[in-house]
Formats: sequence, C-alpha cells, structure tokens
Amino acid sequence: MDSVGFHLAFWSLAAITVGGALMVIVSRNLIHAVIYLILSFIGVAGLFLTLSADFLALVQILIYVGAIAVLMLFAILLTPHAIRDNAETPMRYPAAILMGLVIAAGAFVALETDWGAMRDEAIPAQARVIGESLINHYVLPFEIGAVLLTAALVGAIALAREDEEDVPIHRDSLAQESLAQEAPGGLPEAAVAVAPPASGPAAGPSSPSAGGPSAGGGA
Amino acid sequence: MNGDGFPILSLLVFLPTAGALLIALLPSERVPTHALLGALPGNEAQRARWLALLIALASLGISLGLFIDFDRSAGGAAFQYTDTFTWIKADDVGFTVTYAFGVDGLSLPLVLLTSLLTTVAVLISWRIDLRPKEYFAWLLILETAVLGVFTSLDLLFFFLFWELELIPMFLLISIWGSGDRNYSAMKFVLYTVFGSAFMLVGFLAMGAAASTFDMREIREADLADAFLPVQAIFAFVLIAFAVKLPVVPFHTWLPDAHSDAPTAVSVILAGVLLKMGGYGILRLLFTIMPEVGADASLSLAILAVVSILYGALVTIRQTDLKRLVAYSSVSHMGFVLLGVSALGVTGLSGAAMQLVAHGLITGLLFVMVGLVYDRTHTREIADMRGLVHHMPIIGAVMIFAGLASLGLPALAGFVAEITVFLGAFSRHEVPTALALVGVLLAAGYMLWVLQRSFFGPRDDRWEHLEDAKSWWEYAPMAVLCGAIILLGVYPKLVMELFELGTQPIADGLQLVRAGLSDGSVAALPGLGGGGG
Amino acid sequence: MTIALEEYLVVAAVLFGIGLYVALSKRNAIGVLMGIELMLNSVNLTLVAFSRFSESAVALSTQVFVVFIIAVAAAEVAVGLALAMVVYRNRHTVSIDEINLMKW
Amino acid sequence: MSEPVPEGIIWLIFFLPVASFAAIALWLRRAPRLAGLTTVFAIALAFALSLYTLAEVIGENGVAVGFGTHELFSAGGLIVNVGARIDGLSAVMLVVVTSVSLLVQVYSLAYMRGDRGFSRYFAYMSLFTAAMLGLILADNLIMLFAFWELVGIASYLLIGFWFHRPAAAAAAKKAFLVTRFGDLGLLAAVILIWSRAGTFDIAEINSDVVALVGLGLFGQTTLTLFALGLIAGAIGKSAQFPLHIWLPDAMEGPTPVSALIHSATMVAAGVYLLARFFPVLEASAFASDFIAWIGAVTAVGAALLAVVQTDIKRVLAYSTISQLAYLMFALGIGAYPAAVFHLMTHAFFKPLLFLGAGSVSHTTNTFDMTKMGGLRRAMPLTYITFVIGSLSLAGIIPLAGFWSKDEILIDAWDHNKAIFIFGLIAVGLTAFYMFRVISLTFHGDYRGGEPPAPDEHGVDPSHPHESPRNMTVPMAILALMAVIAGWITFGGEFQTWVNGALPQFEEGHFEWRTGIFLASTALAVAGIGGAVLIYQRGLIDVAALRAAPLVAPIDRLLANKFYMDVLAEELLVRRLFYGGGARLAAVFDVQVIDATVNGVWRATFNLGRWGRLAQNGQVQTAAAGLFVGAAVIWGVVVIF
Amino acid sequence: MLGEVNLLGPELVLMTVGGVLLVADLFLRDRRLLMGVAIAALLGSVLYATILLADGKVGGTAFNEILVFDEYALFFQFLLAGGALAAIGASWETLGRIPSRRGEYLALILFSTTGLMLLAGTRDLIGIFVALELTSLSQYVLIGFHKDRLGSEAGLKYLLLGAIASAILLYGMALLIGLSGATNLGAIADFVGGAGPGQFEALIFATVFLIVGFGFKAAIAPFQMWVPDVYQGGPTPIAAYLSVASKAAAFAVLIRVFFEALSDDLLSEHWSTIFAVLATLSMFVGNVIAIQQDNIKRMLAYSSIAQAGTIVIGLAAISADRSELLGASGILFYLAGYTVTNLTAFLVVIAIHNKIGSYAIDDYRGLGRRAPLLALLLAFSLISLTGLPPTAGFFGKLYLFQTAVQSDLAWLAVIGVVNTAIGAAYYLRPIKAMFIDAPAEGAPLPASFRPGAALGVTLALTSAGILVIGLAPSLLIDVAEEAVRTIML
Repeated sequence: MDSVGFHLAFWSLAAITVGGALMVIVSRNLIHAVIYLILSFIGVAGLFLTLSADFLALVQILIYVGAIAVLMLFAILLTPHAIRDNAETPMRYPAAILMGLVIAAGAFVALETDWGAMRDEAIPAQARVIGESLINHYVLPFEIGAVLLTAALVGAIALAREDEEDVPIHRDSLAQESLAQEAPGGLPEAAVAVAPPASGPAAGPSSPSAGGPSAGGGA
Repeated sequence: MNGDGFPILSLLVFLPTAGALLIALLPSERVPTHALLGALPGNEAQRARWLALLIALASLGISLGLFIDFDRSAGGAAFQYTDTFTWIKADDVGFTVTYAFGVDGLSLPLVLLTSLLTTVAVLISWRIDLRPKEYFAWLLILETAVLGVFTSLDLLFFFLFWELELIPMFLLISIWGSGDRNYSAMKFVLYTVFGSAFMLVGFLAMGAAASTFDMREIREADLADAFLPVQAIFAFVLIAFAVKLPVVPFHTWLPDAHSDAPTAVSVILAGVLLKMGGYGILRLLFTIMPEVGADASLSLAILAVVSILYGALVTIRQTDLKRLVAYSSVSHMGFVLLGVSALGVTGLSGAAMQLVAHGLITGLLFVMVGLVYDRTHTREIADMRGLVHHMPIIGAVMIFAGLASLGLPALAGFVAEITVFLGAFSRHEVPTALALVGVLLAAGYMLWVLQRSFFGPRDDRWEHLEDAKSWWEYAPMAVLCGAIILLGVYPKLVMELFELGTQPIADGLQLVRAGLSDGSVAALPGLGGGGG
Repeated sequence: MTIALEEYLVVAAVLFGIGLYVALSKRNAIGVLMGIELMLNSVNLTLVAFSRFSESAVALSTQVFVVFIIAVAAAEVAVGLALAMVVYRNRHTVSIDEINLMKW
Repeated sequence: MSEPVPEGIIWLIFFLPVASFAAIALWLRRAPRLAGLTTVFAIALAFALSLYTLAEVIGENGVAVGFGTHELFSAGGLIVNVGARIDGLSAVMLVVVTSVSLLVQVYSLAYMRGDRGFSRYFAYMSLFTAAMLGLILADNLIMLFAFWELVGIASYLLIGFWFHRPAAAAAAKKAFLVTRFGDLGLLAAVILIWSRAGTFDIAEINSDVVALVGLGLFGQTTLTLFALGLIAGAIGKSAQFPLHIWLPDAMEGPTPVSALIHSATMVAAGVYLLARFFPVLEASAFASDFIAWIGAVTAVGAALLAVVQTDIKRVLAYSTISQLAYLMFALGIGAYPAAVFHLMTHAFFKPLLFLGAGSVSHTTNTFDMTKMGGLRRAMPLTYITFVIGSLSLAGIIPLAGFWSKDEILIDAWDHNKAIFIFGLIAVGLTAFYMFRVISLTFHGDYRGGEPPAPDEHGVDPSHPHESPRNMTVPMAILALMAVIAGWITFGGEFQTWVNGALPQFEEGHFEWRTGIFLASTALAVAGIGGAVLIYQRGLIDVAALRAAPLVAPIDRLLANKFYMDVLAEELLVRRLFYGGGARLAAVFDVQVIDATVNGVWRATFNLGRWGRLAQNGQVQTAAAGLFVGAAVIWGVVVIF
Repeated sequence: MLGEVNLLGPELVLMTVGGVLLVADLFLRDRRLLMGVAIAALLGSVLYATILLADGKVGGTAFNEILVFDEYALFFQFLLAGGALAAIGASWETLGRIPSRRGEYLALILFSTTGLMLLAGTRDLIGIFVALELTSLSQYVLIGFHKDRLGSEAGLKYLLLGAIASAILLYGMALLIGLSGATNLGAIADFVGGAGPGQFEALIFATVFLIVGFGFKAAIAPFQMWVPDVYQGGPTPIAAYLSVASKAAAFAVLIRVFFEALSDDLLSEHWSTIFAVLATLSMFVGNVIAIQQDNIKRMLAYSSIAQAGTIVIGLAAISADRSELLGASGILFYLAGYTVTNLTAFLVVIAIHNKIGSYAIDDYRGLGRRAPLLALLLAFSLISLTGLPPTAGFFGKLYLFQTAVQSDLAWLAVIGVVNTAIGAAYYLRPIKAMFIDAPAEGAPLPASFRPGAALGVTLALTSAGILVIGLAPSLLIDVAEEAVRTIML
C-alpha cells in the first residue's frame, strides 16, 4: 500500500469524496447538490475499491447512485413549489461548531487509538463469501432485512399514494396554523381543542364521517 | 393473648375503604329503581352519609374495643394485635415490604383519635349535598390512610399509607373547599410530596443498611454502614415529618390548606394528619436512630421554640378565623417537638399527649369555626361581633374550645403542655423557658378573637343566625367536649398507654446518652458509636 | 508514509462531520436526507476500512454490515421521501424550518 | 396520724360547688331560680363543712392534717398527684371563702334578678368557688397551679359576664392576660422546682427543700428563682405593681363578682400562695425584700390612685390593691400571721364595701359618684354598713381592720422602718379616700343617678330607695364581721392556728404598741377629717386645687394612673408587640417564607416556560440536541 | 434447522401474519376481521413463546448466537406483545379513518413489534441494527399514517431524527467493531475485558455514540426532542405504542449491550456518572416542561421523558457496584408497571378523544361527572405515573430509588423524589380538570361515553394491571429478577 499509485488513488478519491461532500454544502442549487452528493458517493465507492472491497463498491454505486440519489432527484422534481436554493438555516453556526468537534474527536480517535495488529491482505472472493455469509451466518439479519425492505416498501407506498377515503383526524384550519406561529403563550393544541367533535363511533368503516369538512388531503 | 389470629387491625384499617367502595357503588338517583337497590330508603346524600356514619362508628367501635382490651401491664410494651406477612419480597436485593400491622401504647390512642375524629367529620359533613357519595367515600379512604400510618410496622408500608392520604386530601380540599382551594390543595400536595420524597430516600437508606424495612427489626440494626450518614438519613426523614407537623419554616401549606378545606377536612387535617408528623418522629426517628436523635435534641428544641413563638406571633395577626386557628396549630404543634426534644419518658409522653389533646381541641375549634361559617358565610373576624347573642350554644362551646386551646387546667391541653414543659426543662432550660411565653401568647390570640367575634353588643346583621339545633351538630360538640374534659380530669387513661409506649424509646435514648457520655472521654466526642 | 487504517478513518470522520453539518443546516428536508446519507457513507467507509485492515475475524462481518446499512439507507430514503411528499402535499413546502406546527 | 377530719368531708367541700356548677350547666340553664338556690344551698353546705373542718383543725392547733395522695397520672419520672392538705391556714381560708361566697350568692339572688344570664352567673360563681376551694386545698404545686388557672378563667368569665359591653369583654381579656403574665412565673417556678427537687409537694418543699438549702445542698439561687416565680404569680393574681392594671378594669363585672373575687378571694390567692410558701420566702432574703418593696410601693401608689377616682368601684379596686400590697409587704417582712389575719379581715370588710357599692348602684344605675350624693337618707342600712366597712378599712379601733393592720405595722416597725413609713402613709390615704367616697355618695344632695340603658334591666334612679332584704342582710352580716372579726387576735390563738401550717410549730401571740396605735390612728383620723372637710364641707375647692400649678402635674399623673395602662397597653402591647413583633412575624411569614415557597414553585414553572422554548419544533435543533448530548456525555467522562 | 427457527417462532408468527395482512388488505376491509387477525397473531406469538418456555427451550441461542431466547428476551416479548395488543385494541377508531390501508397499518405494527422483540433477543450488533431499523421504519410510517398536516410533520421529523440517530449509533458500532473485531456481544465483552489503554478513548467514544443512538429510542434527554411532536402528531394508539413498547425495547437493548458487552469495571465506572447525569436531565426536562402543557398528549409525551429519566436511575445503579441485579430488575419491573400505566392513560385519552374530539386538558373539565369510569381510570393511571399508592408506579419508583440508594447514589434518589413532587403538579392537573372544574360553557357534550368493545377490554386489562402490580408486586419482581439473572451470567 505504499505504492505511489495507491497514494495517488487514495488521496484523489479522498479529495473527491470530501470535496463532493463539501460541494453539497456550498452548492446553491439543490439539484447540483445531489449531483455533488453522487460524486461523493462515487468517491466512497472508489475508496472501497482501494480497500479491495469490489463487491461493496459495486453495491455502493448501484444503490446510492442508482437508487438513492435518483430518488432524491425525483423528490426534488415532485416538489415544484418548494425552495430549491439549497439554503441553510440559522442552525448552520452551531452545526459548524458541532462538525468541527465531531471531526476533531473522530480524527483524534482514529489517530490515537491502538487499533491492534494490521492485516496485509484483503479477504478474497468477496461477492461469494458475503453471499454465503448472508444466508448462513447472518441469515437472521438477512431475513429481518427482507421484512424491513418489505415494510419500507409498503410504508412508502401507503404514504405516497393518495387515499380519498381517509377520514382526516386533525381538522386543518387557518386558526390552527396561525396559533402555531404565535409566542409560547398561544399553543397549537388550543386549535385542536376548538375542533368540533368527531363523528359518532358507530360510523361504518367505509362511510366517510359527516362531521367537519374534509380539508385534509387537498394538495 | 390479644386477639391472636384474628386480623383485627387489618379489619380496622380496611373497613373504611370497604365502606368507601360500598358508598361509591350506591346507586345514584339517576339510575332507575332497581328491584333490590330501589328499596333503599332516602336519597343519594342520605344513604351516603348514613352509611358513612355507620362505617365510621364501626371503626370507632373497633378502636374502642382495642383500647379497652389492650394489655396495659408492663409486658404490654411490645406491639399488640400484630398482623404480619411478607408482602413483597425481592430475593437477593433486600427490597422487602412486610404487610405488618400492630399497635402499642404510643399508637393506640392515636388510632382511637383518628376513628373518633372521622366520626365527627362525618357528622359535621351531614349537610354536604355536593357529590355526597364521592365526598364520604374519600373521607373514609382518608381514614384508612391515616389508620394505616398509625398501625403499620414496616417502613415502606408506612410510606405507602403516608402517600395514600394525598389523593383524598387533594380532592376533598379542591372539590369541597372554599376560597382559593385549588391553590391550597396543590400546595398541600406538593409540600407533602416534597417532604415525603426525602423521607423515602431516608427509608430506603435505612432499609438497605439493615436489609429489612420492619421497624421492629430495623431498630436493632446497625445503620453505621448505611449508604448515607445516619445524620443525613435522620435529616431526610425529619423533613417529611417537619412538613407534616408542621415546623416553621415548613408550615406555610397549613394555613392555606386549613382555611380552604371544608370543615370536616380541616378537622381531620388538624386533628390527625398533623399528628402523623409527631408520631413519625417518635416511632421512627427516635426509635431507629436514637443516637442522632440525642445529638439533634437541642436543634429540635430550638426549632420547637421558634415554631411556638413565631407561630403564636403570626396567629395574633390573622384576620381570618380559620386561618387563626390554623396558625395556632403551628404554635401548638411546636410543643410536640419540644416534648420530643426532651428525650425522656416525661417529655415524650407529653408530646404524645399533646398530639391527642391538640387533635381533640383543634378538632373542636374547627368544628365550631365551621358551624359559625356555615351560618355567617364569612370568616373575617372583623365582620363578626357579638355572635354569642345569636348562637349561645355554639358560642359557649367555642369559648370552651378556645379556653381548652389556651391550656386551661382540667382540660386535655393543660396536661399535655405541663408534661411537655416538665419533661423538656431538665434538658433544655432556656428553650423551655422561652416556650412558656407561648402559653401567654396563646391566651392572647384566643381571648382576643373571642372578644372580637363572639362578645360585644348584638349586631343586627347577624339577627338571622340560628343556633345549633340538629343532633348532628350537637353530637360532635358533645363528644369532643366530653373527651377533652375526660382526658383533662383523668389523663391516666391515655398517659398510661403513652408511658408504656414511650418507655422503650426513652430507654433507647438513655442508652445512647450513656454511651455518649462514655464516648466523650474518647477523642471524638461528636460521633458516638451506633447505639443499641 | 503508508496509507493505512488511520487515513481512511480520518477521511470517514471528515465525511461524517460534513454529513452532520449538511443534516443540521440545510433548509430543505431532502438536503437533510443527503446529509444523513453522507453520514452513513462515512460509517460504511469506516467499516470497510476495518474489514481491510483489522487483524481479526470480522473482516467478513463488517462487509455484511455494510450491505445491511446500504439496504437500510435505501429504505430510509424511500420512506423519508414519501413522508416529505406527504408533507409537501399538505403544506406545499419541504422546508424544515417551516415544518414546525408542533412545538413547545 | 389520726384524722380529725375525714377526707371525704374535705372533698365534699370542694365537690359541692362543682356539683352545683355541673348541675346548672347541664340541666338548670333554663331554671334560673333553681340555679341560684342550688348554688346557695351547695355553698351553704360547704360553709358548714368548712366550719366543722376549721373547728377540728383548731383542735389540732392548726397543724397540718395530711391525707394520702392519689395519683392522677404519671409519665416516666413525673408523677402528678391529687391530694388535699388541711392546716390552720387552709382551714381559715376555707371558712373565709365559703362564708363570703355564701353571703355574696345570697346577695346576688336579688342583685342579679332579672338578668338574662342569671343561671349562667350562678354556674360561673359555683365554678369559681370550686376552683378557689381547690386552690386552697391543693397539697401540691401542680394542683395548685391548675386551680390557680381555673380561678383565673372563672374570673375571666365573670368579668366578661356582660359580654355585650365591649368594655367588659376587653376587661375580661385584659384581666386574664395580665394575670397569666404573672402565672408564667408561677409555672416556671413549678417547673424549676420539679426539675431541681423532683417534687411538687408543698410540705416537702417548705420543709425538706428549705432545710437542704440551709445545709447548702440545694442552690440558694434556685430557691430564690423559685420564690421569685411564686412572687410573679402572686403579683399577677393579687394585682400588685406592675401587674395591677387589670383589677380596676375588672370592675366591669357584676358587683357581687367584684366583691367575691376581686376583693376577698381570688386576688387574695396571691397572698395565700406566698403564705403557703412562707418558709421558702423566709429562706430567700432577696425574694423577701423584693416582695416587701413591691408591696410598699403598691400600697402607697394604689392608695394615691384611689383618691382621684370618681367611680366608686374603682376606688374600691385601688383600695383592694393597696390593701393586698399591705399583705405582700407583711409577708416580705416576715409578718406571716399578721398577713393572714389581715387577709381574713379584709375579706370581710372589702366585700362589704363592694356590696354597699352594688346596693347603691342597684338604685342609681351607676357607680359614678358624681351622679350620687345624699343617699344616706334613702338607704340608711347601706349607709351604716358602708361606714362600718370604711372605718374598719381605715383601721379605726376597735374594728377588725384596725387589729390586723396594727399587727402588720408593728412587725414593719420591727423589721424595716422605711416600709413602716410607707405603711403609715397608706393608712392615712386609705382613710381619706374612703371618706371621700362616703362624702360624695351618701352626703350632700342627690345628683340624679343614671337612667338605665334601654336594653338593660334597671330601675328608675330618680327615687332612690333601700335595697331588698336579700341584699341588706348579707351586708349586715358582713358588717358585723367587719367589726368583730378582729377580736380573735387577743388570745394569740389565731396566730397559732396559722402558724400551724408552718413546718416548725410556733406559738402565736398578741402584741400591743401604743405608739404605733397612736400614729396610725392619728393618720387615719386625719384622713377621715380631711376627706370630710374637703368633700362634705367644701373647705377646699377641689377643682381649683387640681388645677394649681404644683398639683396639676401630680394630678395628671394620677389621673393617668401613672401612665401604667398606657405604657402596657398602648406602647408595649399594641405598638411594640402587636404592631411591631407580631406584625414583623406576620409579614415575614407572607413576604419571606411563603414567598420563598411560592417563588420556588414559580421558578420551576418559569423554568418550564423557558425550557419548552428549546423544543421549538425544528428538526435540526433536536438533531443538534443529539450531538450536544453526546458532547455532554463525553464531557462528563472527561471530567469525572 | 427447525430447532433454530423454532426459537424465532414468536417473531416469525408476527412477520408471517404481517405479510398475510398486507395481502389480505387488497381485498379485505372488515376492520373487525383484520384486527382480529392481528390480535390473534400477537396472541399466537405469546402462545408460541409460552410453549417454548414450557418446552424448556429458554436459554437457547440460534443463528450463530445472533438470536438468544432467554428469560430476559421472553420478558420483553410478553411486554412488547402486550403493548402492541393495546395499541391495536385502541386502534378501532383509527382504523375507521383509513378504510383503504387497514392491513398495512396492522402489518406495520406487527413488523415493528417483531423488530422490538428481536431487539431484546439479539446478541449481535448487526442483528440489533437491523431489528432497530425494522421497528423504526415501521414506526415512521405509522406516525405519518394519517397523512394530515400534523401527522406527516411528525412522521418526517421522526424519520429525519431517527436516521441521524441511527447514523450516530452506526458510527459508534463501527468503531466498536473495529476495536473489538467482533459483532457478537459476547466477543465484544471479551475484548472490553482486556482492552488496552490506547483503546480506551475510542471505546468511550463508541460507547457515547451507542448511548446516543439507544437513548434516542428510549427518549432520554437530551435526545428527547422528537418525543412531544411525534406523540402529538401521530395517531394516538401509535403514540401509546411508542411510549411503552419502543421505550421498553430501547431499555432492553441498552441493558443487554451494556451488560453483556461493556460491563468492564473501568468503563462502567463512567457509565454510572453518565447515566446519573442523563437521568437527572431527563427527569427535570420532562417534568418541568410538562407542567406547561395544555395538550394531554404532549403532556404525556413529556411525562414519558421524565419516566425514562426515572428508569435511567436504574441504569446508573446497575453501573455502580454491588447492585447490578437490583438495578436491572428494577428497570424491568418499572417498565412493566409503566407499560400498563401509560397504556391506560393513553387509552383513556383515546376513548375521550373519540367522543369529544379534543386533547386539550381544558376540555376534560367536568368529565368526572359525565364519564366517571373513564375519568377514574385516567386519574388512577396518573396517580400511578406520579408514583402514589396503591399502584404499579408507586412500587416501581420505590424499587428504582432503592437501587439508587443501594448503589451509593442517594443524591440521585433525592433528585428522583424531588421530581416526583414536580410531577405531581402536572399529573394532578387533568384530575383536577375532570373532577373539580366545572365544564366550560359550550363544551362538546356527547351523551354516552362508552368506549368501544376492543378499547374497553384493553382498558380493563391495563388498568387491572396497574392495580395488580400495585397490590401484589412480588410476582412481577420475581419474574424480573429471574429475567435479569439470565443476562448476568
């Protein structure tokens, strides 16, 4: 790992990774930010390669770049009225301090810790070994992971699709919102309290409640 | 011997709760008549109060029976009628709660006082027509809690009852009270919880060190290697009792709670709840940690004197009749602390006697103030004048109560106060001498208030007032007056028991003091080794 | 100088810090999600670095772990974006600082 | 020891009035006539038994008859007993109290007729008599103190008997509080002696403890403190300077009450107490001197005040103070038998005077002498008895008052010349103010009395008339006693009986000193003559005299009762205590203690108000919280 | 192989039925049936666990020691199943609002419960992570399930924060794995026992991040900020579920990780202080801010933060010497009592909201007269939360405070009891509103206050639980001790 090429590869990939990430911060356009994010992901994938984790690098590219980043782009496109300037909140100052602290602490730990003996060679034949491991040693997490993905899928669909039959629970009203913006004295809960009573409990499952105008879903 | 086998104390303690449940389950008038329940006579309020009276009388009967049957011989110093089983047991870790009831000479009179005053409270609440079922149910649950405090022999069991009393009190004050009742009820609860919070830590530390919470065993245990210094445990537990007693400066909940509570609750509050503090000091602090008690004696005496004098001074300035009586309690309960600080049988018995005497007398005072308030609808002393003209009987009993309160001989308060003084003087001369002034001040505020509100010319404003005329008004007055006179004329009736009950405590203290004086020869006089 | 574990870990730490900053400072909820992804990437990098260098039996485990993390990250993003869409439908905004109907 | 008197008899004396009190309180509230008769009957019986007791005790030369004690209760080392002690002193007192009480009750039957509180009155009177008898009988300090307090309460109730009068209610309270101030001293003495000597028994204290002091085994200081405590109690009860201020006000009570309680019995209890503990007083020189000087000052001071009063009962009240002061200094200078003797004679002529005053007011509706005058024609019997009483009080030979006063003066001459001078001055003043009263009340022209208040019972005062027989007969009997009661001194037996109460037996004797007789008589006659000349003959214009430049300040001083009442009530109680200390405490309670409690709560509450602001609903704040939390934990690790 | 899968049975039942529900959702809408299936699944899971227990399978491990079926896990399985049952029982009304997605809703609850159960029964960091994410993801969706303004906001907040917390947790795990070279808790424990001085800093760093990650789930301050918003915005049954089940599992995994993996003397010395500080912070933050709340859900949310702080007292006590068992069993006992108590409170809140449509405490005025039973039950649960007798909360607090005192943390117990006093201030508020205040003018006045059958039964069970634990805590204490003993070894 002392070869010049390796050095070059490591440093450039590190630069890409970190630089991409930094550009996510700096970039003034959300779409650009996603692009830089992808760059950073690719950098990480490259670093995986330098660590002989070929399979993971592949997965990294596939999932992060191919799925996650793309999802984000879609999401950005689907929220046309939302701001796109990748602006920052006033939290950026404390965030910067925390960032500094975390990096310092992480670097300190990384550099000062006795990490024990070092291995010379990477483990071989990774894709197959990992696969075997997944269905042997880690079959339980694997199973759970499958359920997790199912749950996420189902959940995302359940959330994303529009259900006209839903009976809204919170009556949205202007009063509620205005109250929410007030000083601590005026509480958003008060608005909930003002809401008219819910429909009778006997209301059938498929019959929408008669109580209150259903203003919940309107986009 | 004494009722072996039959859990008479469990019956006594839980009978009121059972009665409360029964009352709560009584049909209210809104329920259509039931074949069986519909046959019950009277309306909701009538049924509730008669049932409550029945239960209260039953528990009074049991208490009286115990009082008569109690073994007063020298061998009777131990707890009697004990009723014990291990309730909660966490193996290995010493978290054990014993279901343990028992009475000795110290607690029995207080048990009797509790059931007596509860009966009085039920009677004096006869006219409650706001949610009567709930009212009487809570009142009876309150009785259970107080009786439980006086009879439990396990620290955590004691604590359980101690806390149990909060909820009924909170509701009773804030639903049926007057004035700023929510504030007062909340203040009462927060104060008490605050105090008992520290008590709990103290208990836990004791229990952890002794690996038992049983009072009878913990007394023998060595608390020296507790997780807290013994002094800290003592101080922690004392805070709770000082709040309850109350000791200045932990007293400000008392005037608020008293003056805003309904009459019956004021009676219970002054009559028995305050007593829990004094009882606790005697039963727990001095019994379990005599060495610290002996060390703290002077501090307690000083606190007592401050309470007595300061309480009396503040009392004099009160313009509200009920608040005045309430503040007078602060002063009078200072005598309890003074007696306690004396460490000897005399002082301790005097303190115990003061508990009972104050319970009866202040109970009566609150009954009277309540009757007056029911009629005048004001508690402002300045608004009252010449009430005796319109209510001769109430006035007379009020005067009687006032005189009893200022320590008139032949009445219970005198016996208690003089015993306290005699007991305390030999140990704390200057504090006791100062405390004497409290007697004068007590006469001052009592007589002054009588002069202002009961004497003086007729006032046309009060022309419409009626004197007491119902049996349920007479009965409490008669019973309490009778008891006050009886104990004043024949104090041996309970003093005998108190002597029996405080002897072991005083012995423990004596032993420690002997140890201390021996230890004073050693290099570290301040830290007498573990007593017992 | 040898490129060894420490260097990777430092890079990962820096990446984590940047991710943190992004997550804590961006107005757009999707921006926050990006920050989270950066943090997760940093974790992945750490794990893979351990897998490569660490002289112990977990070389494989760490890589498996990374697989799981990537899967979970994807799932999280999916659900997160779905929720962001719901919020957008309700409020026409995904600005984090405006999503504060409930507070105090 | 043989028992000349069965113990039952003694207790019966005590329980008779108790029974009458209980009977009235429980059953006879609405039967006033019966209530009055019950009381009279009970006290008459008690009187008879007292006479019997006295006779038996005389048979024993007045030496104490002991009975066993009965334990009331015990608490550790404290054992409180109940027991009676009969000796010459208490037997005499029993007779005095029951006899005066009996006469006063009879008088009251008429005097209080028609009062709405008739039954109540007799109940209180019974209670008082019972308590007084208990006080006399007590063989130990606890019991004595208990009855001491009960007597005070009975006095309180009776002074405030007409509670609808604000002045009466206030006077009752004042009386109780001022006496209780002194009672604190007594209580302290009780506590002190028990903690040092371990006994309450009067006989033990008088003999054993005093003997121990003599042997140096018991602290002299302690004994002095004990004696001072007793003196404090006595000063309060017997209305001596500076605690005398309650007695004149106490005249707001019904006149028979003043006659019984505030002249003959309760106020004499202070003297009785000191007489009981005479050996203790003797053993403490400081205490003796102290009480002697208190008495001397009070005797003259009160007599001076009596001179300027216009209210007949207030004159008598100050006179009582003055006479009791005589007893005090008599005890102080060691004239124990003389003091008891004067106590007895005073207990006859002073009630007589009060009853006379009551008789006068019965027809004039007032005690204000400026509204009386010339009553001697309308009320001859009252006039005669009143004059007899006054002469006796003034110490004119051979009336009872002379003999007792003379004895005191003789002892004073022997022991302390300065105090003797004070005593002589008091004699002159006494004669003067009494005859001032007689002149203003019975001589001159009738000035019309006071019409009755609309809501009170009363008669038309325009035509004064003699009082009914129920009133005059007791007065006559008392007048007789005021004449003859002093004659028992001649053989010295009385002194012997009384001495019998002391641990060491001492034969009593009668003494006669012509010089002192002449001096006191001269002063008395001068006083009488002066009063007659000034107030009857109008020799000096009193108003002009009082306005005279030299006299005026003195007059103002006297008119304001030496400013004692103002000092005590206005300055000490109202300003310093109520407006100062108590106010401070009350303000402190609200502004500091309760404010702190509420402040703690409010602080918690506000903490929540600010704290919740951190929960600003922003995801990123919450996220920052995660890292801040991590940093905090890290910090904790680093620090600890 | 079946032997291994056998131990996974309870979870497997849930996962399977969850899948079935997802499918059934496509053509079934009968909420009674769907609810029945979900409840049956939970009961089946409990039954399975009971059979395993009876079969002597307790103590076994499976899947290469990733899954462990010990009494500790079993305890939590019962507890979590109970929490889930209550949540489902309370969801009748919620289901009525989502006619087209009932299956998903129920399935997600089951999945989430699966994740929580696995969290308590996993001894491998990877397993823990995946289980945690399974439960979290399901919960994010459930919170936002109503897709209204508050719900979606709550869901998004929860997700973003949860993801950040996960990232932190993962960073800590990664470092721990790198240090120890193992993912199995036992192996990590071996490493920690022999950790060198050069590794200590990193170990602490990792530990801190683990605490943050788990503390987030357990709603310990200062990682609590999501709690009130999420509870308020999400469907109330889910809020109830989060407040008990999620918290319980978080503590389960905290105890297991810290006990089994990180119980080295040098380390645990620090934990004690850390946890004591966190406990103090949580109790004060929760209690003090709760006083200010007017919305009962928000109030209960803050209360749950304070309660978490109380539980952390137990963690601090474990870490201090001598009373390891006491602390852990105290936590288990408290959690059980807290579960029934808080569920009761939430269930009543749901029942009342179903009728009056409000969560405002002010709208509770006069309920004592109009709905005496519900009001009494709410009062009872609040009394238990305060820690007054005769309730589960009373003994729970007693037990935990004793652990603190025994572990030389008397000061912490003092803080705990002072907070009990502060807690009384706001717990009494709804009681006061219901029983003391007169109803406001024009307040909604429904005639009948009967909760639905499912809600009613659940409510009866949970409130009975409060009383039973309050009157006879011994049984539960024994069970808790037994459960803790298995992870002590």
